[in-house]
Amino acid sequence: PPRAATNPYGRVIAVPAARKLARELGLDIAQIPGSGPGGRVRVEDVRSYAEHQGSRVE
Amino acid sequence: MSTVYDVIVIGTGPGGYHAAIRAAQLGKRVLAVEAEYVGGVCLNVGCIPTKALLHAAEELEGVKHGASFGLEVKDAKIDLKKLGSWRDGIVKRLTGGVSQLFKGNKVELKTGFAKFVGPKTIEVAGERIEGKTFIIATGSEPNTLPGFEVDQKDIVDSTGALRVEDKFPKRMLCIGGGAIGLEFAQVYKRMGAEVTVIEFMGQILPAADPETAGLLAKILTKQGIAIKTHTKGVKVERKKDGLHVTLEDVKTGKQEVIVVDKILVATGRRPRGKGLGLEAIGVKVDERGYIPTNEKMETNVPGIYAIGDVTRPPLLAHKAMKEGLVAAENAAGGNAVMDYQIPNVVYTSPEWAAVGLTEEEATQAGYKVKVGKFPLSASGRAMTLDATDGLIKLIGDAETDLLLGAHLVAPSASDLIAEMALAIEMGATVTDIGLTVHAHPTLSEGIMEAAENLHKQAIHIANR
Amino acid sequence: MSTVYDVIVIGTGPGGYHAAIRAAQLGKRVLAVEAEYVGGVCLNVGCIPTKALLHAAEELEGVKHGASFGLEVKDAKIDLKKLGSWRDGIVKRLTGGVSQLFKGNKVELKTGFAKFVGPKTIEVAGERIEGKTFIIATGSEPNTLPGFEVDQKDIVDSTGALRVEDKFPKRMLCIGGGAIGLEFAQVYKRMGAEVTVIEFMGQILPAADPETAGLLAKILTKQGIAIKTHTKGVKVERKKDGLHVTLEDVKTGKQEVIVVDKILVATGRRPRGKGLGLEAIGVKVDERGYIPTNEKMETNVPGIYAIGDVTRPPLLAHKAMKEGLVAAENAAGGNAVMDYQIPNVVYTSPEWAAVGLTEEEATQAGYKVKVGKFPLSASGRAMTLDATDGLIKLIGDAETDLLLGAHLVAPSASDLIAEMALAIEMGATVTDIGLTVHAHPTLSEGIMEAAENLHKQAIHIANR
Ligand SMILES: Cc1cc2nc3c(=O)[nH]c(=O)nc-3n(C[C@H](O)[C@H](O)[C@H](O)COP(=O)(O)OP(=O)(O)OC[C@H]3O[C@@H](n4cnc5c(N)ncnc54)[C@H](O)[C@@H]3O)c2cc1C
Ligand SMILES: Cc1cc2nc3c(=O)[nH]c(=O)nc-3n(C[C@H](O)[C@H](O)[C@H](O)COP(=O)(O)OP(=O)(O)OC[C@H]3O[C@@H](n4cnc5c(N)ncnc54)[C@H](O)[C@@H]3O)c2cc1C
Repeated sequence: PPRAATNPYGRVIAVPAARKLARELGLDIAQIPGSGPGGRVRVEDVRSYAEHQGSRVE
Repeated sequence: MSTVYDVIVIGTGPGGYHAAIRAAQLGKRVLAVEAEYVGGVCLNVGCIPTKALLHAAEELEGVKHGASFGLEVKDAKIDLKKLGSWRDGIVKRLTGGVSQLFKGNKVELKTGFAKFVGPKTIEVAGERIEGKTFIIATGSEPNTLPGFEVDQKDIVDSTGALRVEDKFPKRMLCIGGGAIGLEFAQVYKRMGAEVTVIEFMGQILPAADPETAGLLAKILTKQGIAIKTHTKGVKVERKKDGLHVTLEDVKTGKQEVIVVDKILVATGRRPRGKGLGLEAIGVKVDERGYIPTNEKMETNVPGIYAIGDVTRPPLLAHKAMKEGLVAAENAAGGNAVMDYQIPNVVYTSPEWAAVGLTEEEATQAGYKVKVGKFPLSASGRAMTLDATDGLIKLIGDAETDLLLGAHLVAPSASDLIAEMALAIEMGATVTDIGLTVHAHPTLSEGIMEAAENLHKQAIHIANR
Repeated sequence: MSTVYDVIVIGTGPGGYHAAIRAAQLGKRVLAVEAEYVGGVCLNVGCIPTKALLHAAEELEGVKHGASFGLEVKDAKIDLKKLGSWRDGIVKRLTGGVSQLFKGNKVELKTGFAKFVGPKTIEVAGERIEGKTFIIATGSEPNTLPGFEVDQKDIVDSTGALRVEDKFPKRMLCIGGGAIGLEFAQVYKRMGAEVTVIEFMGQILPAADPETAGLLAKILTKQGIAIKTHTKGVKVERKKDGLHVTLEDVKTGKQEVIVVDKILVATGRRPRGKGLGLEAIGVKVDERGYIPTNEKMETNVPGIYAIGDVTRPPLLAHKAMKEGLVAAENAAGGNAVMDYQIPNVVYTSPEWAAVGLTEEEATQAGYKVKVGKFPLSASGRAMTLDATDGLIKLIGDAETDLLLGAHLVAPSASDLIAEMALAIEMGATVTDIGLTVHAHPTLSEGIMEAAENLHKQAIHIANR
């Protein structure tokens, strides 16, 4: 599966709210594909990834 | 008449000079035509000279205000000749700079009033010039007000109000409580005049967020400026002891007379498209005189663009600039659209600034609105600046948490609003703003705290 | 000893009071312990009182500087008693505010020096208190410098330098060209002292972007402050005519003697973890005295967190605050990490501010770096503020166009940097910043122009 974009430093390009939400949901932000410009991970991406994960678990 | 320019820009205000330079940067052969002064209203008699006067007035006020922290000064005054030449020096540097930039970017400049004489031809000072595309950037001029005819002596518009070489009047009336009226009101007040501002609508800055506009009114009143809303000027009589102005409360019809020495008419501006020969080439002008365009800034006639004050409100320099860039990129064969948020600033001290939606606009647009606030009275930085009058107010969408708008009364609000404009352009959530580390002690921390307050987790205030 | 607190916070500086309030907001039973003054270094003898003095000094300077636009003032001076009580009033309001916020959020406060006497027990003023989790926020204290023992009279640290109730010295030496040394240098200079700053490294603000640090040095020099880099203080002799200080050029070994009346030792700060009984509970302390933590701010002992100056540089209040929030959220059972960009500010005028990577750091990290610049000498707003000394410098990644860093010398840089911090947190590209409409005329336009310059399309400067 596609992964989040990272900068050469290895830091995932994600907005702060998405990082926070991913942590709260126990998700690894680096696994979440970003839909924002330049692959930026946004809150919606974390939510839909979480839903997708949830439905896979079920 | 051999040269055919790729792009001809009519008017060199902020809209026009941005358009001309960008088109040239994109490799186009560009001519700019200017009837009066390079730089337009903004540089010559608008944004820039007003800010110069406001700064001087603020420094003068600072000298007095400084008593709170022990500053002791005797006989502070301003030499108006020096002030005038300082202000003019800035204008000269900037307009000279634009001319230099034209040269550096190979934009040709012609002086004279441009008029369309054919679909692809203008006439300037008797000369016919051809272009492939045109960008109309002819700006705006002050509205007139019946009964208050501007003579630039007793009754002035903003351009007349800038001329203060001899002395400031004792008593001043500003008709119009918009940005221009309020900025001059503060300058004149701080320079020693007794100032009254009247505004027809129910609040100063009628389109603004009522809470921050109301707060600004309260602060200006505290500074000694009399503000009368729901009030119009009816007539003026010149008598020995001054100008007797009849004011009317537009709700009750009650009239009163005030006596002043100078009147500023600042009741808005109107687009300047007359004499351009637009009819001849079929460019549509609406009933208010604006030249409508699509989002590419193109008028109903392909290849003819219109930007800035002449096309639509808000009449702001940075709106004109951005429209200029958009038009230039399209004229150069690109594909740009004007879909940006336009911040709005009033340069009084404290400043007022806003970007995005007000609470009311957001509610009407169907959002479930959440509001976060932070009063500057709780800001350590504001305390050390001796400037705790102010409020930071953020509007967020309860469902998506997106930032919808920001409304500020604060020192440096003009610069603080930049973060908010970027936030809206980036689609930032209120959480994003709250989580971003803001340096301590700063005024911008107040933005972070307002964001946190929206989520009821600000640190420095009770989160009601 | 019946109560067991959910969270015990040791130290109530910016780190500690943020941690305590946030933990309480999250529903925890919280105790804060403070050995000295609520608010810690920052509110009592750091960020806040220095900014108050800087503002007063700037206003005093403004009075003189105002001559350029015609401001005429006789005998400007500052009543130091009044200045002192104004400054103290601000400190009181803010520290009183923190106490109120503790009450409002039901954080209990105990005065006394805390010491661990068991894995989950501290002793304060003879009383044993139990907690489930602990947040150590004991801050830092000034470094000492052999040969320059602080007596808070002739030789002072920052706390001593704040006390200026009687008069300012004629001649002052600041040892250390970091933020604290430079801020005091400007205050003392503007209050009338002859000031010399010495810095051991090759530039003031040794870790900063060399270009902006160098520009700040140039501006401060122009303001009359003597700056000597690559220089150390060797010894001081007290003589009749003053303090004879031997300075040494650390590259050539050449010595010279300067005579001053006061010496500020501002050679950094060291963590304050001594006497806390950390050994007793097994919390590790590194060789420099810092308490290491993971990104959740947890020490090697689970449930014991450390934040702020005591854990690691940079020693900045807003870093401490954010770490405090992160620690509190984790102590309350959440899952927060400290992965934020920390802006850095020097509050001289003009201010210096930065966030993110320098050109050098970015290159070392493997980026292909692009730089965009905008000098304030081309800014209309800076001209109207009579403050054109400054530079805005952005660092971008050539491949992804991501903004990597911003380095500013400008009035209000402390607030301008907020947009840059948000931009980096949001993963904004340099294009995003360049496309965002910035109000005119503002200093923040310079940020937009620097972004455009990086792509060689700024409007107001030549794009080399
Ligand atoms: C007192 C005052 C203060 C202001 N302060 C601010 C502020 O702080 N911030 C802000 O954003 N805005 C401010 N504004 C508004 C701002 O000045 C305008 O929005 C801006 O100037 C509009 O730019 P423009 O390029 O559309 O036109 P203009 O600046 O109006 O320029 C139009 C130019 O076109 C020329 N022209 C007109 N017709 C022709 C023709 N036929 N041929 C050749 N040349 C022609 C004119 O001579 C003029 O130079 C202020 C305005 C005023 C009056
Ligand atoms: C002159 C000066 C100017 C500064 N200006 C700025 C600035 O403008 N911006 C900025 O970001 N930073 C600035 N700083 C740095 C800033 O003050 C510190 O980074 C900040 O105070 C660190 O916060 P803290 O919570 O870690 O600790 P501190 O503020 O140091 O607070 C620690 C508290 O813990 C208490 N304590 C210590 N040990 C114990 C114990 N065992 N039991 C109980 N209580 C204890 C202390 O009494 C103290 O109140 C400045 C510093 C100085 C000295």
